[in-house]
Amino acid sequence: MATPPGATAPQAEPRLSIRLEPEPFEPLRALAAWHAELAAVLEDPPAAESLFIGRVRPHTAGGEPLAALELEHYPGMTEAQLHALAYAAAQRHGAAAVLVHHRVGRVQPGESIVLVAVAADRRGPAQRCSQELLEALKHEAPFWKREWLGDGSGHWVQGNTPL
Amino acid sequence: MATPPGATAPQAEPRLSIRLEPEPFEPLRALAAWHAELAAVLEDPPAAESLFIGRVRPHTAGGEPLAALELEHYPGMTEAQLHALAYAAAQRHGAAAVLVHHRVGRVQPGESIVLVAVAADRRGPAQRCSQELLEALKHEAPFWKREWLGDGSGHWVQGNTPL
Amino acid sequence: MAASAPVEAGIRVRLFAALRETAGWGERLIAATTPCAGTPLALWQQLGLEPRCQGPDIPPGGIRAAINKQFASWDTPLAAGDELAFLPPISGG
Amino acid sequence: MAASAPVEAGIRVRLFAALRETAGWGERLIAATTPCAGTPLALWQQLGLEPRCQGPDIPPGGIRAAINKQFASWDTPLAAGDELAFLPPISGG
Repeated sequence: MATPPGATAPQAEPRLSIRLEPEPFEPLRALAAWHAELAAVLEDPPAAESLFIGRVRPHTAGGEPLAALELEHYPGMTEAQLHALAYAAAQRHGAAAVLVHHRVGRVQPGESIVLVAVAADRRGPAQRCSQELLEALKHEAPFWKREWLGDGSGHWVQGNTPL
Repeated sequence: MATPPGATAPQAEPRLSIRLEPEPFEPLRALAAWHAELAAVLEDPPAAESLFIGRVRPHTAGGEPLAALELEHYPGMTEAQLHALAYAAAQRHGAAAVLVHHRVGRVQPGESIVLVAVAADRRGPAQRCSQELLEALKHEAPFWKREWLGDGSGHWVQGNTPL
Repeated sequence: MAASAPVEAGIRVRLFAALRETAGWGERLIAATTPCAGTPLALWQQLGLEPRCQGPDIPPGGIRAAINKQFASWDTPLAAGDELAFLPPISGG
Repeated sequence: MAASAPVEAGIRVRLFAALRETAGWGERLIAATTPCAGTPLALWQQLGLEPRCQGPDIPPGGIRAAINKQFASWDTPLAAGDELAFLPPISGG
């Protein structure tokens, strides 16, 4: 693979922290734990960190009030895909560490659904890696959303919200 | 100004949280306080949050060990520029809230120097706003860095680190 | 691939989300008594899954196949012991 | 703009970072006894600041001017009471 311009010399294996969360999680607490982990293994704290938090909207794609979002996944394949996507994105951009936490199961409006964090030596790679990985997991990791309405009816979401 | 494609209808004024930090600050604690502030004023938590943390590298641009980084600014103008840049970026992308915390004074290697956070209704605007704002403040907000070496010598940094 | 698995193992077929609910089942074991047990496309048609293919060699629109938890093309040869999954359009993140 | 400020107020000139250290001073009050007290470019030259201009109408490379804490072009007319700052290349973030 060609080294991206400006990348630093021999590259250590990216550290991946991938987790499916069956219960509500607090992104800042997850990040604090990740910082502590990185501090224990990295020689220096990363110069650039790009983070993304996604939360469940209070309404459906069609504009109705949402009672809850259900997130189905494919146990085993979903984790493997998240690992593969995170590893590929980290390698492509020379990122030192990548974190992906993704909810599964029934998620309430306002709750965090996805957290992506990328630590790198420069802001450009950190931002690009984080952005690409978020798009990749929306299209390449097996998750399926079902919107539940107040009347007890539910329907599967077709595709992703627009960028 | 033309409404960007896909922007939501009548747009509330973006909420800005701009702060110069003369002492070390903990980005995750700053974000927790910001989340609490937003929770008190926004009807729903933002669906998308894009964040960036920048930290001081342990070496100079020339590769020497860095003793400390000094950040000079122009009191009054720097704050005003940060406000203006954050407001413009938020307006341009329809972001609901923007946070910028930036260190001034003497900063140690590994310490956080800048925190940018953008809350928006969709991931694209949040990411683009955060990225543009980071670039803008690197070029349009009056900050000047001096690198101090272990031997007590110091020199002013010319321009920014590459993207 | 589980080429050395016993031929009696058959092929485990899994459906997810809307596909599962349309079909009314989520998992089935299909007998596979020959070394070559067909392809994802052949099994899709054999099981009569919806949406129907537009032609014998045309995979169903929007659906993806995975073999042993990895995306696979519709014409990948299946072997006894494989887990074959059909995945409706993804909507994560 | 402080057009109504007393003419005795003069113009406060400020230098930052490397500019300040090269010049050996950070702040000066320049007398401005006429309603029009020149431009940033004229004052830069009058104060003999480094780097020298390449010509009478050519601003010093890489330096920016700010009037009353807002970026301003080099030919903006100054008024008594203004704060004029010269800013070396920015390196924040």
